[in-house]
Amino acid sequence: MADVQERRTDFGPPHYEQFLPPVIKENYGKWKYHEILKPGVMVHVSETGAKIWTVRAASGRLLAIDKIRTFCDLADKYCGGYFRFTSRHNVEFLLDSDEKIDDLIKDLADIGHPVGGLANSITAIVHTQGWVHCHSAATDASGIVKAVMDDLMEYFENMKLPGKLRIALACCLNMCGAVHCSDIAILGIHRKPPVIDHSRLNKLCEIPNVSASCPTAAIRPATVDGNPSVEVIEERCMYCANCFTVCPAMPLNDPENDGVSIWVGGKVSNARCEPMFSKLAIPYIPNNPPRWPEVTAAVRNLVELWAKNARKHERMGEWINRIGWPKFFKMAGIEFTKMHIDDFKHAGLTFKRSAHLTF
Amino acid sequence: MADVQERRTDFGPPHYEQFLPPVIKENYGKWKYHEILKPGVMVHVSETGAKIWTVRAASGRLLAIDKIRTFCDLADKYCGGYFRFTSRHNVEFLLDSDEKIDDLIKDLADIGHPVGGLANSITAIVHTQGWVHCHSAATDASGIVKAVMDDLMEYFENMKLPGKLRIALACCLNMCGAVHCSDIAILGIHRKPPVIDHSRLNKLCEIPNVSASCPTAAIRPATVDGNPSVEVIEERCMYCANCFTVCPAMPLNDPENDGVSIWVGGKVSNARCEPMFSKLAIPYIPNNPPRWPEVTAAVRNLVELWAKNARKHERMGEWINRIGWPKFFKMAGIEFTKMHIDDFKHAGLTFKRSAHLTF
Amino acid sequence: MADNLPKTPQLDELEKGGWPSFVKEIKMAAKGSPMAVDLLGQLEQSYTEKIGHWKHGGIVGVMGYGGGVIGRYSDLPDKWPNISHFHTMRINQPSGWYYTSDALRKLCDIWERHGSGLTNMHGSTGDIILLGTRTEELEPTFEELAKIDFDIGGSGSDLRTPSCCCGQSRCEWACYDTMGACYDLTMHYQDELHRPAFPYKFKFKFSGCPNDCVASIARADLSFLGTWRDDIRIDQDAVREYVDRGMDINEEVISRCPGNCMEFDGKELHIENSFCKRCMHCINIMPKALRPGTDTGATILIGSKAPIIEGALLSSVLIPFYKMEPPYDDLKELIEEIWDVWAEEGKNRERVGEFIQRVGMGNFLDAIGLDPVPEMVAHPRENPYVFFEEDEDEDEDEG
Amino acid sequence: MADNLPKTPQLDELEKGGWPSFVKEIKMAAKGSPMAVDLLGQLEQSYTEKIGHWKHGGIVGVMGYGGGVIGRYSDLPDKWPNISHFHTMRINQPSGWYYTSDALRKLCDIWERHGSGLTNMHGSTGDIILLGTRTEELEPTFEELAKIDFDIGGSGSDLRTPSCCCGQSRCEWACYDTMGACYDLTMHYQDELHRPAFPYKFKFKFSGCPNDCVASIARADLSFLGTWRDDIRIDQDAVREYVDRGMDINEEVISRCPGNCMEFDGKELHIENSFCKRCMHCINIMPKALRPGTDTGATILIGSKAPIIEGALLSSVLIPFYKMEPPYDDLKELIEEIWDVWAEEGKNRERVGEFIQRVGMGNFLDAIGLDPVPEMVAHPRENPYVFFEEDEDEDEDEG
Ligand code: SRM
Ligand code: SRM
Ligand code: SRM
Ligand code: SRM
Ligand code: SF4
Ligand code: SF4
Ligand code: SF4
Ligand code: SF4
Ligand code: SF4
Ligand code: SF4
Ligand code: SF4
Ligand code: SF4
Repeated sequence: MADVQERRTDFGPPHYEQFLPPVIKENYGKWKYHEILKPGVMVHVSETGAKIWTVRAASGRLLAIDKIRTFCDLADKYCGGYFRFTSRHNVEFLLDSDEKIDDLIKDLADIGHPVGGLANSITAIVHTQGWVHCHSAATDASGIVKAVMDDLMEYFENMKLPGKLRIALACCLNMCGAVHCSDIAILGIHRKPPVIDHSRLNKLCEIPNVSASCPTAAIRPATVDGNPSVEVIEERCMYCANCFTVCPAMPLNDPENDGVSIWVGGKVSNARCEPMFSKLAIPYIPNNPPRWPEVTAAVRNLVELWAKNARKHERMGEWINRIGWPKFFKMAGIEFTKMHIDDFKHAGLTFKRSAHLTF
Repeated sequence: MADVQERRTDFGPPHYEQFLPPVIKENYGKWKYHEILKPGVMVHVSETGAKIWTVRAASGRLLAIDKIRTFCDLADKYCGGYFRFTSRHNVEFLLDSDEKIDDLIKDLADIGHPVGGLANSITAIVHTQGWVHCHSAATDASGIVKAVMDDLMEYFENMKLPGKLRIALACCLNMCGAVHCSDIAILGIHRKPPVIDHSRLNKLCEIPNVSASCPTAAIRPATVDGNPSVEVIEERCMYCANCFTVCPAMPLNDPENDGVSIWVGGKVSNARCEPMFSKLAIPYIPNNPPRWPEVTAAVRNLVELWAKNARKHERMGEWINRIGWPKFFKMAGIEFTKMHIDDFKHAGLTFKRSAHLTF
Repeated sequence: MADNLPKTPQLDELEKGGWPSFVKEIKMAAKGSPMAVDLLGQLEQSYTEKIGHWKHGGIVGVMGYGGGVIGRYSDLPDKWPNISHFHTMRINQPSGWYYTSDALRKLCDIWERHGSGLTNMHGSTGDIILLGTRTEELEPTFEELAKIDFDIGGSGSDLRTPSCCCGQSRCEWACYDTMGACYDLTMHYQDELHRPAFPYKFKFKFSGCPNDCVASIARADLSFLGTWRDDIRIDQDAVREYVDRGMDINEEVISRCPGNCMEFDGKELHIENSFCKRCMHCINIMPKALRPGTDTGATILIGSKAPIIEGALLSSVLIPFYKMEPPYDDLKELIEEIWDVWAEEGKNRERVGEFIQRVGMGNFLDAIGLDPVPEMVAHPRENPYVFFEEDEDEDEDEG
Repeated sequence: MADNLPKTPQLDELEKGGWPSFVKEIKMAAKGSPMAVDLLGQLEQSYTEKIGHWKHGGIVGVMGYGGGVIGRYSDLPDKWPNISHFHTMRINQPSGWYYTSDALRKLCDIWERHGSGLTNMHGSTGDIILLGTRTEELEPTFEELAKIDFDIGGSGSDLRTPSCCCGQSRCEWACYDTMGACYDLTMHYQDELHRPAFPYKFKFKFSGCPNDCVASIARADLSFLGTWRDDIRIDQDAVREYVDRGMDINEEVISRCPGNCMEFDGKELHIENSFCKRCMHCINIMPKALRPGTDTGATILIGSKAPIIEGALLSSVLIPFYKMEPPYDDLKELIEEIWDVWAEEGKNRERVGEFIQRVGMGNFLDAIGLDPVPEMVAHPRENPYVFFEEDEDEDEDEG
């Protein structure tokens, strides 16, 4: 046991200071302003006059160690070995001079990592594991993200949009990532109730926990073929898979019925209006790997509609709020159905309770 | 039984047409514009050029038949016998000439019915029965209304306010009247759980209905002293009296604890912003008949604060929305307490979910 | 009778001041009515004790009617015997609360003979309230009222007495005939009004425009708000006149427009009508210059109510635009669909607005056979808890 | 090894196009890692069958730690034996995701020896994700990581790995030291991070200003958003420069200000700071001319989360303004109060935001000993269902 006691634990992450380039250490807290110089490139200027140039490149997030090593090589070559990642998983190279920016951009292009995602552009899609790693996924994550971003490259690589547009993807309703507050959210969904393995349920799961897990109280204890188990009132089930999260004997995955839904108009920042949740635009698109053409088309349609019609600095949701949802559905060519009308706990608060209508 | 069959029923209200002054009949649907001429007086002009003058007077709503007869006399004298009441219970005399308006106003003043309530003024308080007629009242209605309006007469009789200000009073949470959407609402409240008459409950009421009546599920069936009855989980009771509405054996009236609360910022019209509910300003003021001085002072404080600070056409709620609730509480000198924070079903949606704060 | 009035030092305080005094009214009635005398006495006692003295109402009424009378009994019948019964009769007011002196005098005479001589003109639902009489007087009162064509209003779980703003009778903004519609529907639904058969009360209120002068959106299960589909009519000369007379049009009108759709170039006012929210503000401020369009009708909204039980509701859009032309046949069909579904599936004391929230707007629309439109919602759902239905699968793929 | 890669016609389609290809990455890793080879195969199978092939995770980990590893097993272990185990290790990233090539190369070397050679840089909570290894490799991996000072992050019902925007390291708007605060609290709560003892997960995220570049308000149980209390700093020359260079300041800035508190008279920009909502918009648009004030700190908000179970939540204001100065002692006290109350009374799998909604914000504040302030609410209650407490009666009379 001596071993265990000596074993070092709880030492925490490495202190960030050792990873900061000298110009940052010297100007920490002293930055005065920044300028966007061109797509993917900006400069921050300190009160001391010092400057730091940032080159932002797409990383793809799922990285092989060899790719990380290549990034390291580039950092050594251009930035004294320092670089960072962003909160949306892009990679940023931090230069203390602007001389070699174009060389760096070229080197990045050569290894397939385009530069962009700054200012009024579409940056990387925040996303999750999908079929690469998660048991819960109703769709793949990386594949759709790749297909959608391939299609939207021009908007990553230039800055001609009215404002920022943030896309996010989650492969199930757990919504790992800030999917629920995105300009466009792509969400993996199931559309069939769980298939219960009654023979194993009682062994794998605690029945009271399983019942409590259901947001719509669709699950109740039941004895099936002599096994203590649960039953699902199917009309009450909206396929959230929370029961599956707590109990492996209740899988929902179903190749024919799984797919994605599209949500619009969320945002996180406090700029101009308060943060907003994304709202349902398209209830269901079937999974169509490897390139999910219906999804990419739907996203492009939304992006272009917004790009063409929004005012400067107007995020997707701000634009829709200005024109109103009825116009949005019409312009987007999306059918409005009963599925769009909230029927969960606070549904009544989403009804239109005024005569403020446009015709 | 022959009698019963011949008996005339379901003939409905008298047809309104017989009560319309000739000028109205002729110009029905042809009115073009109106002008407010002075406090309580306006003229409507028809596309045909015809005009009708309206003189609006406070009625008080609770009227003796002799007073109605006096109104009839005035209508005969000035308006060919025609007059009407408004949706807020004022009385309106409709003249086809402007010559005798001042005489009418004088006659009205003589019988104690001031003219006003038009345009940017405070019009009559919509209110309910109180101790005059209702079993459910936590306060009186007519008395508070009289005291408050006596105090606010200047605002009824002139038009110097930023916009309309609508006050309403309900003597219990049933809220007969549009109290819940008023610039200022005065609401009678109980503050103690029902006192149960266990010996009579089962005779007077159906126990399942009684249990179901409680918004917070505070009531459950119980046998007390051998009587089938109910019990109230007192921590869950918020004194709404809905149980009393369905069951006389559960009265809440309590002289020491009943009183009124004050709510602000509601509106009904769609003008500018959408209709809004009133929000809690002052949780409790004790009943202090006959003139409820704390209530009149609180209302006057709110009216004057708004009058002094609102922009033109800005209703109470619009003004508060512009300055924010923190400033409102500060300016009004009202303490913010946990009672102000919603804890009912949709409470979470009233929390401040952004960093949009002023300091 | 005025001589032997009870001492009312508290109430007397409420004879002072500029606002009409209800105490004076009760005293006025007390001259002829022993009921009014005892009311004064009991009320003074309530003022002293800070508590009401009415018992929970019992069921009383008029032959053939299931509602329209609110039973009321004093809890001190020995002390105030003249108000041991003190029932209220709700009498259906004429549309727009218009009267002739002739008609009202007859009403007063009847109430003098049979009741307390006290009224509310009007109750907050809109009825003429005849305040206080004995059980045995109800039927004779009704018989006399019937002779002068005044019928009984609603109470209990029935259609409540509909009401409306004065609308086209005196207001230039009325986008449909509120008084006509109110009368038509009241007459059409006499049975529903007089014989409670619903899960709970149901109210109609008719306002001629979005100003909503009968507060319909806040307190009617079915709210009719006049509106228009085409462009606001502008008289540019009149606009300039307002400006010339000193109105700061940018501050007072344009900056307050929720549609952000107005512009004044110094000469002409331009409105981008496809963004106009029909809020009425600009029209309200410049009534001589602006008017609603001519393609008029109503927005029909459903479900408002006071707080008990689930919290107060405002009505929500059911039909964004309806022409509101007599005989309103398809409207009546829709109303009856709604009542059928609600009567069938509504719980006891569940207002239609609460019912819709419980069963879900989408299911409710299915049941009444109305298609969902985005105008019904402030915004689409935010939560991903969508119920997919078998037969819908095909349709949705197109998105 | 690249030679015997499984056939992946579907995945190969995803090597095309301009965005970095995860398929290329997996193939790159597959050169050295049999795990990556089988991952490729199983993934191709998922693409063909449109279904995932992972089993529900089991509990695996590293000695002395209760979290930080996500167990994962293939449901086709016979077909893809190299990923029969494919557990993820969450490694606590350094504040702001800054690295040196040196440190990262070491990390890569370790992962080459012990895992699939695949990573996520980073997971959406912020961790370095080492994607896929066998149970028996977990402990050796950790031991090596410890040598280069990389510790394990959170998972399960513990404090999750905190994260922060780059803040003062590179951003002129950071109103407090996000990276410092994130590091300090991470170090202070190592035990809570590593040993699940809460009812459910708990997340901190630190953004230096209301732009919220780590989406803290949307996905952290405790959200720290930098802000300021004094006036926005204005460089009037720089304002004029923006205007001279062609910015339509009225359209782009002033008309978009939610506080409606800006005016430009052609020369000077005036801001009525007492109405400024600290939204950042004007500063964002004119970074050379405007800056947050100098009395800076953070607004602390509580309770955001993804939809399961009660619907998604955004965080709501807990402390309108907090100075955010080390050692953050009173902040830590408050955090521990919150954890105590929630641990005591929270239900299993109930996030703190849901807990607050269930018990009521007022009761929650009482329990943690914080006074209610109006900044905590968008507006006061609309329903009259107030719980009066005995001892409060006295206080309220003053209103
Ligand atoms: C690097 C990064 C922070 C980090 O530590 O990693 C960052 C950096 C900056 N952000 Fe951000 N933001 C970053 C994620 C975010 C996020 C989070 C997210 O998207 O998940 C948000 C909230 C998004 C939302 O509202 O949905 C965010 C909302 C903003 C905004 C507000 C934009 C708006 O109008 O709503 C600004 C201001 C602006 O750009 O005008 C901003 C501005 C900036 C500035 C200009 C700040 C500065 O002076 O350095 C930085 C470069 C701007 C840019 O990317 O255009 N940053 N920024 C993140 C880069 C992510 C990426 O790779 O693309
Ligand atoms: C007579 C009456 C209708 C009736 O059939 O009885 C009526 C009549 C008029 N209303 Fe009204 N309103 C009447 C109750 C209402 C109500 C209902 C209520 O208060 O319960 C409202 C909604 C109040 C609310 O929003 O809380 C109402 C909101 C308006 C508005 C919108 C005001 C706003 O800015 O929000 C206008 C427009 C205006 O005055 O600028 C308006 C305008 C008018 C005009 C100018 C319409 C016209 O051209 O004839 C009428 C006289 C104006 C006035 O009173 O200043 N009327 N008006 C009601 C008089 C009540 C009274 O005795 O005071
Ligand atoms: C007389 C009147 C108040 C007044 O002084 O004007 C009134 C009086 C009563 N109302 Fe009301 N309500 C009156 C208009 C309203 C309104 C306003 C409206 O109709 O526009 C409302 C709010 C709108 C609504 O319908 O939600 C209203 C909401 C209630 C409620 C709560 C209903 C709810 O769903 O929340 C109750 C409780 C009940 O129904 O059990 C209620 C119950 C009552 C009862 C019958 C008391 C009871 O629990 O049995 C009251 C009888 C008092 C009495 O002794 O005369 N009264 N009641 C109004 C009817 C007069 C008329 O016919 O013109
Ligand atoms: C790896 C990661 C997704 C990614 O690809 O980036 C992830 C993966 C999983 N999340 Fe998550 N979550 C991840 C960030 C998030 C976030 C975003 C965040 O933290 O900012 C959220 C939304 C914010 C929040 O906390 O609400 C999130 C909300 C959930 C939920 C729903 C929690 C809720 O209260 O609603 C679950 C379900 C659960 O906890 O049982 C969940 C559960 C899971 C599980 C453990 C699946 C499960 O049911 O056991 C996933 C394991 C996948 C796998 O096989 O690796 N994950 N999860 C993220 C963690 C990486 C990291 O440590 O950096
Ligand atoms: S969103 Fe769902 S499927 Fe995707 S990683 Fe998170 S838990 Fe797994
Ligand atoms: S999938 Fe969701 S709604 Fe359906 S039974 Fe499981 S927990 Fe309940
Ligand atoms: S508000 Fe309450 S007390 Fe007043 S009349 Fe209506 S039901 Fe009676
Ligand atoms: S007063 Fe209201 S909360 Fe209290 S027991 Fe009765 S119904 Fe329930
Ligand atoms: S609601 Fe409109 S139409 Fe009716 S009276 Fe009011 S302003 Fe006129
Ligand atoms: S009616 Fe209202 S929304 Fe329409 S133009 Fe006038 S002010 Fe604007
Ligand atoms: S949140 Fe604010 S301080 Fe942090 S990086 Fe974004 S803009 Fe800068
Ligand atoms: S920060 Fe936002 S609210 Fe404040 S002045 Fe600038 S734009 Fe207006």
